[in-house]
Amino acid sequence: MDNAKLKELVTGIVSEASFEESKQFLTVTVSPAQLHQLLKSLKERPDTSFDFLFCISGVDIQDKLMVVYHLESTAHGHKIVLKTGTENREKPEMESIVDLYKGAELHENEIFDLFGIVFNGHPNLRRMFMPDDWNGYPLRKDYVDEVNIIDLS
Amino acid sequence: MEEITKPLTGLEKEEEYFINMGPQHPSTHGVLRLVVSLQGEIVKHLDPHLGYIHRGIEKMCEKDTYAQIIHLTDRLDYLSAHMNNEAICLIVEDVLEVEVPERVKYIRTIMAELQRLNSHQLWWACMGMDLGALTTFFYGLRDREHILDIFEETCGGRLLLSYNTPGGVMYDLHPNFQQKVKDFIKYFRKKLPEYDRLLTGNVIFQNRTKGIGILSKEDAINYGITGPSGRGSGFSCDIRKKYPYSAYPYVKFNEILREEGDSLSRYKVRIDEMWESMNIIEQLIDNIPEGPHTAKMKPVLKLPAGEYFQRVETSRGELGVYIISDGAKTPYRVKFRSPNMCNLSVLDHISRGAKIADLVAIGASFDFVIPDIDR
Amino acid sequence: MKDLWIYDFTSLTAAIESWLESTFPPFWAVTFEMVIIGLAFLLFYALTGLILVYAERRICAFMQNRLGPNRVGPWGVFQTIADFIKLLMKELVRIKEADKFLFNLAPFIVIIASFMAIAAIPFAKGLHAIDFNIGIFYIMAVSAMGVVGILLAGWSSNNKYSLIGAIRSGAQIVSYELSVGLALLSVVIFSGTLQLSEIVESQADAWWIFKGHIPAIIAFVVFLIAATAETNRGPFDLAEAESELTAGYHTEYSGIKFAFFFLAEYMNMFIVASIAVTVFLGGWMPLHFWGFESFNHIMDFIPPVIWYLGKTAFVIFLMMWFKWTFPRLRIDQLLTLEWKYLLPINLVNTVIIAFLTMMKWHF
Amino acid sequence: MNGFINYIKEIIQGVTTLLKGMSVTGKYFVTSSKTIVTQKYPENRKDLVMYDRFKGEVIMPHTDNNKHYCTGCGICEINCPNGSIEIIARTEEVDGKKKKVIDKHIYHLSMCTMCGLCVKTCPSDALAFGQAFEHAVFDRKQLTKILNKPGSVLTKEIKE
Repeated sequence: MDNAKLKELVTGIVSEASFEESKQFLTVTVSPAQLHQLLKSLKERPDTSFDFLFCISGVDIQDKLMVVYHLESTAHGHKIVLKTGTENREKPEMESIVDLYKGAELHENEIFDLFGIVFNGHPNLRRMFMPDDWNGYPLRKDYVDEVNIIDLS
Repeated sequence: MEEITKPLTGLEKEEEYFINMGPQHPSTHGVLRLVVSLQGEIVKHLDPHLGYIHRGIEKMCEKDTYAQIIHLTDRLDYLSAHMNNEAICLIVEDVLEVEVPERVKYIRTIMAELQRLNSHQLWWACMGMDLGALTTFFYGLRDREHILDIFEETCGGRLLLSYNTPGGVMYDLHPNFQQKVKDFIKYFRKKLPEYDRLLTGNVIFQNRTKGIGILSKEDAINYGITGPSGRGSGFSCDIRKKYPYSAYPYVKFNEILREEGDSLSRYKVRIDEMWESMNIIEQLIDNIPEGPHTAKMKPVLKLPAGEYFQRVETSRGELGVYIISDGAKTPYRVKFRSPNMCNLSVLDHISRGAKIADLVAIGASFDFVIPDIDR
Repeated sequence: MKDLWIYDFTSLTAAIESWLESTFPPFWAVTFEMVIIGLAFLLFYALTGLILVYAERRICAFMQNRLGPNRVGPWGVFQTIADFIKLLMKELVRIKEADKFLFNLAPFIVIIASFMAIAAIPFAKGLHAIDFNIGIFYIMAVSAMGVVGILLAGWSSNNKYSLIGAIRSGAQIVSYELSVGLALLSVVIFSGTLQLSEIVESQADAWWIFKGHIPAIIAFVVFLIAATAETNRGPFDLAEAESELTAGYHTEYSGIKFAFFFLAEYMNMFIVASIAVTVFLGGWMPLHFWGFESFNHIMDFIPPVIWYLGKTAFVIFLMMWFKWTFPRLRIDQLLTLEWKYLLPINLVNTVIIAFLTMMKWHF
Repeated sequence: MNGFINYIKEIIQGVTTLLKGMSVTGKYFVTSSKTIVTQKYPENRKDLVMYDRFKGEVIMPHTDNNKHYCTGCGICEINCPNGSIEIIARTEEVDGKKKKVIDKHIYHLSMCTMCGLCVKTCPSDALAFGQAFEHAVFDRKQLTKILNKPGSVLTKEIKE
């Protein structure tokens, strides 16, 4: 399925989605509330069947935190990138997609650990890399740690 | 008799026998800690606890220029250092539209395949050792030494090569390189059947791995298991075939797929991949075109603002590098989709109901490299 | 020539005994005799342990394309002595919440069990500490006692790995004792005696492994497998299983207590190898072939002790060869191997041997 | 009956594979004198030659008359990802022109990851990799090295 058709399809599922097309992927930005629903239908529809989630990344974009999902269909070979931003930085929340993609469990854990995004519905959300009593989320841009991070510049 | 008045707490109700496998355990190959809940010898549940070697490479990358990131990627999956380097270089070259000399493509592919051979040799060595056949460890390392020598002569490093730079490679090939690689292939073609005689055919080994840790194709895709582990379950996920890069379009090779999905099939995929790697190297080694070993690059590399993704096939699976650039000389965000992290996520699922000894065999068949998980 | 003492120790030991009895009162004579034998065995025990550890390390190194120990002394022969000194000087780690008494007792049980077993082994004609008329039975009983020590070690260490190792070892030895017993029974049936010296004497014309047709060879192979399992050596080293249980039952032991376990493992290997040699390979009897009189005559000149040690070394080498080639079995496979393969084969084999003996078909 | 035959077959096949494995280790045991690959390291130190490109440490090659090629431009310092290079330079007046001259080229071996960027980017090829690899010291401070030799000056010759 080519990007134009995918666009059409995504607009059919969720009303407010913005699109961006790069050399590599079609990028869809949706709100966090709609993400789970969109992913579910994208995964389950036989003509899309995005079954392979090959990357989940957390990104700190100053005013909010963003999660990027890279999806691929092993049957059709098409790819799509879903982006969604949390509402705020203070209490970022998202819906977990572990029920759709089990491989997301550790990745969501990692994003929670390093960005502080809470994934609702995650079976075992915990700090994975940092100690349990660690303050702050290291991969955020405003994270300061004068002891452990040596600034060379 | 005293009556028990205190209500039962959760702990008393179901007494689980927990074992901490790791962080210092002989079969976790690094500082992986698996909290295993046991019933007798049978694994009920396991929980990976990570972070013992977390260095914050993704954070460090945000401070480094693109040329400097490369030496950090060495330290992700140190057994696929070259492929990790290549991922960054490919992004930079692709985005800046640099015409990479053909020679560089050949060199990179040969090096990557040597690295894969090297990694699989070490894996074979450790797999045997985990199953109790210590001798395999020494045979594997003995043969690996030849590749390390080849690396050392050309790249200057044995494990952490840092051989790729954006636009090319650090140095040109050493004059002895071609001959040495050819000698090695000749040597290793004789040694690889020995591996089979010593371990693969062995009835004990077969019983220890056949039907153990079965991973279905659907689960492999759902969990994102890539590389030899995914291909052992029939998941066609070879990036070299799907999205060829460097000199892979020029060579003929087979993607090794097996359907069984157990530890033995993952084992056999890796053994067969060693043969394929040797085939690839043999196709390329005599045809390395002459030319410069690096393209002309600007001294300061700046990627235009945007998002870039590059997938390469490392020895353990698909490495994805996701770079967000804001136009500065350092990236805004770098995310490594490390193959081992995804492979680890399935360990709990497939080792439930297996025995401790099976858990070791399953772990060995997945070939974890812990720094790649922790990053 | 044949009367020389190195060929027949009976006169030598008898001479020492009569001298002791004539010089000292009976009580002291027995005491001195015991002390001398005890010291001799202690010396032998330590020496064999050292040699075996060195041999194992060298042999496995050669199989693995390595040099092995080569620093301490010429060809590294003093390496084990250096290691032993190191182990002696190491701190004995006190384990919190361990059962102290049992924890300390366990290594001694293990080592005493192996020590007691040596007593009945005939090294050469007339060279054994005690010649029981139930020699085989005694050795089996005593050597199986070592598992008690292993179980205690695992239980008392207060370590989960140790406990799993100990339980594995218990299950292993309980099942493999059967195969060892049945395999030895085959030769007992052939020779009609439990006394080790008589079993050796019964092989003066040829060894049981040759005399007893194929059933004897099967019994020998079964014994070799079961005995390897009984000594907790690879591929049956599940009780230790360093890649699964770190070090199994002796995880928490250090220093000399660990050395005891270590030494006992090698001595057990020596003991089972000697039993195999005594029972199947003719003990100290030289190799004879029918119809090669001159060859047999030359073989006779080699002293029995050499024959005995040489054969034992061969069996030990075989066991080392197993260990450094095969992967480890899983616990259920270990039990399957015993109950589904070795035991039925052994039972059928014993019946066949009984039949052969009844019909006097063996040589 | 079929089961029994399979049972026997299984045993024979199993034993064959075991013997196959033993033949491999046995072969190496017998031919061990030829196949051993171990190097006796401290003894062979004299004839142990590392490859030319081996990255042991960063050095600054000097000519015979104690001259080096470093102009003190600081590109290596900028390119070093770990801050293992520090350059202390001063300006000197030579023939009426102001010129930057290095005072100390400090190299922290303890922080170096041997990425090779300094050597690669050096415009005057003043840096190189040394083949020394026995870097163990008792004091971490000894790993901080000054690369330019005392009294050395910049050479005007162009490195060929």
